[in-house]
Amino acid sequence: MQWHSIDEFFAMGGYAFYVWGSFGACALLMFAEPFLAKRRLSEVRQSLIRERLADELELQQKNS
Amino acid sequence: MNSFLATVRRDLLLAMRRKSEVLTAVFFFVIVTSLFPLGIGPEPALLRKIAPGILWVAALLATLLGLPRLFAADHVDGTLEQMALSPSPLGLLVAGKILAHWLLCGLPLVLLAPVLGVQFDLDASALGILMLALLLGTPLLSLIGAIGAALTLGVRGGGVLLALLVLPLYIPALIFGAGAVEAHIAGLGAGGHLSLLAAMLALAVFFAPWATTAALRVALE
Amino acid sequence: MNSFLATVRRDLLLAMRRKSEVLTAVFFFVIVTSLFPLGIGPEPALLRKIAPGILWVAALLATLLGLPRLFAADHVDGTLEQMALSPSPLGLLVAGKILAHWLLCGLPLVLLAPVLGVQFDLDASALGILMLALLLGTPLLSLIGAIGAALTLGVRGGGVLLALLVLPLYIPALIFGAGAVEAHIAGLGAGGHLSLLAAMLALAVFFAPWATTAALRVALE
Amino acid sequence: MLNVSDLACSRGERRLFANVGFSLAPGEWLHVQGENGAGKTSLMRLLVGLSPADAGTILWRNEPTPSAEFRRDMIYLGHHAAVKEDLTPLENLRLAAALDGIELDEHASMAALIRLGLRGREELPVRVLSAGQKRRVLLARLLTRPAVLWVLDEAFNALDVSAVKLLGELIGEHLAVGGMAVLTSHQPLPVPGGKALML
Amino acid sequence: MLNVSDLACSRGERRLFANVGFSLAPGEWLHVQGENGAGKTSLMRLLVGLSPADAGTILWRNEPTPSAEFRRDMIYLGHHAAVKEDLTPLENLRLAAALDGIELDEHASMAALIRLGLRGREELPVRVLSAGQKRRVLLARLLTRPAVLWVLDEAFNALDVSAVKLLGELIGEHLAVGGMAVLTSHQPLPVPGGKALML
Amino acid sequence: MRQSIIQWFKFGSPQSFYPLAGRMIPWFWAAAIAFGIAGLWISFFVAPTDAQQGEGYRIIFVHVPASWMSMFLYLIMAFWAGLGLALNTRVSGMMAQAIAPTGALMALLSLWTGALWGKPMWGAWWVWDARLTSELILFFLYLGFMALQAAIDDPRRADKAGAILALVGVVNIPIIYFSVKWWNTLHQGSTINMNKAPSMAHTMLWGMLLMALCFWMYSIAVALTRVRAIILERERHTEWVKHAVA
Ligand code: HEM
Ligand SMILES: Nc1ncnc2c1ncn2[C@@H]1O[C@H](COP(=O)(O)OP(=O)(O)OP(=O)(O)O)[C@@H](O)[C@H]1O
Ligand SMILES: Nc1ncnc2c1ncn2[C@@H]1O[C@H](COP(=O)(O)OP(=O)(O)OP(=O)(O)O)[C@@H](O)[C@H]1O
Ligand SMILES: [Mg+2]
Ligand SMILES: [Mg+2]
Repeated sequence: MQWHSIDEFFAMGGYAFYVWGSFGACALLMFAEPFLAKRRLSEVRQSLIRERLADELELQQKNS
Repeated sequence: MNSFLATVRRDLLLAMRRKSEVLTAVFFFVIVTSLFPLGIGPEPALLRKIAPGILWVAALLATLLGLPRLFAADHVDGTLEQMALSPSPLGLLVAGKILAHWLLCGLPLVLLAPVLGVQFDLDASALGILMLALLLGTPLLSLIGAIGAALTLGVRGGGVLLALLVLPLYIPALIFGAGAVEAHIAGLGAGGHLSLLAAMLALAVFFAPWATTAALRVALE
Repeated sequence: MNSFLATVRRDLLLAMRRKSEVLTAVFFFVIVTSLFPLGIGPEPALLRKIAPGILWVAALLATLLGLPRLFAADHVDGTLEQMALSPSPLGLLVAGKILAHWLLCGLPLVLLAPVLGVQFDLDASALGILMLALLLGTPLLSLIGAIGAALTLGVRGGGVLLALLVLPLYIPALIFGAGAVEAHIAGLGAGGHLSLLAAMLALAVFFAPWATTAALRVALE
Repeated sequence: MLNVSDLACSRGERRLFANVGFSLAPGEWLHVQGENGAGKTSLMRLLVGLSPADAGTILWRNEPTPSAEFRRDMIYLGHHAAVKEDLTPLENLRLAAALDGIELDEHASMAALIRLGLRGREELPVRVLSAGQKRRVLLARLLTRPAVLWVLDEAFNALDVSAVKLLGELIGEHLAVGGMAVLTSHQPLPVPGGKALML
Repeated sequence: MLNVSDLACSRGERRLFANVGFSLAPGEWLHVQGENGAGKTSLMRLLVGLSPADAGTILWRNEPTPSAEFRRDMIYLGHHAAVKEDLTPLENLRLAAALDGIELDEHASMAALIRLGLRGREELPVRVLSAGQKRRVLLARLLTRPAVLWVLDEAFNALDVSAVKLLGELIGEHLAVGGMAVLTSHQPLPVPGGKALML
Repeated sequence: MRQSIIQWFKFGSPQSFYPLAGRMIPWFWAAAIAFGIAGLWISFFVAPTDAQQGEGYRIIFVHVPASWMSMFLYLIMAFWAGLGLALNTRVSGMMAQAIAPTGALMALLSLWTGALWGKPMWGAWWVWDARLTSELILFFLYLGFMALQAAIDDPRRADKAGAILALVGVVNIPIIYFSVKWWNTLHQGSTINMNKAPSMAHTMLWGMLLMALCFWMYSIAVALTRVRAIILERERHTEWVKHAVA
């Protein structure tokens, strides 16, 4: 362990901007991407569920 | 005025429908500016020197590339005929199309230029001048280009003939546009160049839509 | 084989009918190479240094400009359908079209390059290498371009999307092509670059017509 | 209202027609006839002002065309599809109206499309429609753009039997309220009456 | 010779047709009928091999299509003009033949054009021809390209009365010598006999 | 023989792949997180400071995995695309389409972290060196692939066209990989600073490998999530989808 304090850790020996810029961008994008993918999945699911509901309603109206 | 805005909206909608179109004009700009360092070699001092010229030529070519489509699609499918026969004045519709073209092809270049300029190691004040010059220059390119597009409409050999007609007319814009940045870097002040650009733009705003309309009527005959 | 030659003849005839077309590809090349001195300034030493890169980029853009028309006209008027249904193999017809494209867009550039090179103050042996590199490189550009043209056929956003697809693939040709001349000027010998270009060309001659044909069949579906 | 006299037109060295004259009053329509290449399309383009005539005059409400009033009063549908392949029929209709400076609400455009049998296709891009459906999208403009004079060049092409009948009815209704029409077609037209002009 | 069975085709989410089957023997022809958007053009494109079918088989001389033999035996003329606007009718005809690998002399191509009533237009660029004349240039290929199976999509569009009659005669002659044809049209066809397929 | 291959790919039908993917995703997430924690621990707390580059070199722990993945994912994408073209299996095209955005993201991260590394080390955000340029080309190839697919609305056609492009673009991969060998450039070759104490080389290597595994598992997890969405979008009118989404 080469860090003596938390400040020193964040300072990264003067390269804070570059190191945290890199890791930060990775963290940010790799957090956002799965989020977007999941949202896409749930959007399709939602619209499919809505469609099924509409189908059922139509069926009920026909029967009654 | 209503039909002017309707035209702008229509052309933007059409472009959005072809999702990729908007982005790709920008990508072309990026790719072309990146081609030159590849062909010329990576020496930074050399690159910094030719940066304004390259960015301007790339902007010019990016505008040029989209020009043939400015009226062609509407011509082929007969919409242009309908526009010429529409109760709204054709000039207004044409002006709308030109504005839409600038919004799609010109404005993104202005916004993107500083990012690319950084790649070539230009400093902040030079980037500012570059953006200003492009802001005055790209509408000029769209306006002049529209005349060329209308003149070559339906003419055999379209795209290339268009380039032949329009490029010479673009040269003043290129010289003053790139010149503004170079003058600034050389410490001479860019004011003169920029005001010449502005004057040309004012002239073009008046005459280009009129000339374009006339050319379109000829093409439709 | 007969229908291969017939395609070449047909495309040349069509181009001749649009007289301006052949000349204008060349004019575009000339104008673009002349734009740079205008944008960059007239310093001879600087110009000599960037000459190979600029000539190659201009050749590349000139080729690119003609690409959308490679199959588009035949697609719109239904001739391409007829070709796909013709008793002659489509691959042969496609190869014929690519050859015709090179004869119209590539060969003139090769022949013209030394004239423009002289403007940039290149010496005779460098001009020779430049021509040789272009002779190997321009067919490569036509072959790769044909794939892109076929892929974007009838697709929304055509021309610009085409540029996005094709330009990245052109970059190796650009690097080795311009590199050959630069290496020669630097006294390093252009052999390595040229043989890499030749290898890429050989590869493309085999695969590009095949890929183009496949892409065309997809476009027609 | 529409008075045409002494019209002449030549293409290349070929004189297509000369001394063509006719006039239309409200409720009347003209059937321009002639074999392929006789000059029907050329005549229509002269009429609406897309190309200049060699000789002759065209008067609309006693004023020479093309006047702004004429453009407002007239609608021309030609050989071309004049629809944007990337847009849906609904968008096509509304944008065409917007360019003409007309406000068109969703309801009216929907009604026009349904009248033309495009139910269920309102949201597809025109590109994927069949040949006849594309023509129908174009023809829907007859319902959404108020015009006195309809100039229709081979409007019955590519339409199926029921669509031909429908277009006939539309023209009939238009004439009944004092409209006028100039039509070409190689098929017999399902519209009664009408003057004939043989080229 | 031509055996089609169980053909199915869908576009987007719409099933256009399924279980379509028919067969043609020499001298027979098929009239594909259906309203606008029924799927006639789609069927023809499946048939000639331009787009893949969802299901079903197409046999030509008992072999699955598209085979090289089928391509040689078949000619398809669609909605498109498929002529080069910059070339003359004569050049169009000869170049089309050359692409198909057929030698066509001046005499034969001239004869075909004259038969189709294009006398005097052989040397004009197709661009200036009228709509019907363009179609005639395309149809001339029926005379210059020997084929057993003619697949014609709305070939009667834009033709005037005499041209419709002429095309009817051509098809009749073709059938008489053992040819086959698949046709679509919204008008009654001037060809006697024929099977009908309703989509 | 051919029959049995086709049989095998029946398992690759969307219908059976959709639930399978759903079951696999959590495992890949778990693996990604585990490798990620271990990798980050080594990157920041085990690996010692570099003698020449100070702490700045720690960018290597994201830069190299992102660069590797950007190339590797392209190969995988091209593989699936080619498979779809050859055997006409439906899932292949969907896989290719699902991988592309993740690949583009990796290429972007490689460029971004490389630029952030270049500024302190080389004094420039960007130089026109062969490896950097070819990585940029790779990024554009991904974008081209996505743009082409977005521009064609018939999914079957989009798959085929995309596949042809992906296969043509494969030639770029060896160029990126060997660019350092073929040209004398600024960018590091395959062995940097590894000639320190063996233990340090080891910890660095381990850190890089663990982070690469993390990126890899992450890519699979995201691609599978996306492919599930794509399957539903494309098959929304089949019976099984209606049952699957209850
Ligand atoms: C935008 C700029 C950069 C790009 C696009 C880039 C791209 C790449 C690529 C594609 C690789 C993987 C290739 C392979 O493993 O053989 C790689 C690896 C590597 N890069 Fe970069 N790089 C950039 C900047 C830098 C900088 C500034 C440094 C350090 C000063 C650096 C150091 C490394 C190292 C050490 C490796 C690992 C090589 C190995 O061990 O295989 N890169 N880079
Ligand atoms: N440059 C030219 N030289 C000679 N003839 C020409 C020239 N341009 C056009 N034509 C002829 O002019 C006529 C134009 O006809 P137009 O298109 O008006 O015919 P149409 O009556 O609409 O025919 P269709 O029923 O086929 O639509 C054609 O016969 C064409 O051959
Ligand atoms: N993506 C899609 N989604 C839904 N429907 C579609 C899609 N693509 C095409 N269609 C429909 O498929 C049909 C295609 O018809 P086709 O062109 O084969 O008709 P046709 O019988 O030749 O008609 P016409 O007589 O008008 O030429 C049209 O009804 C069209 O609306
Ligand atoms: Mg006509
Ligand atoms: Mg049809």
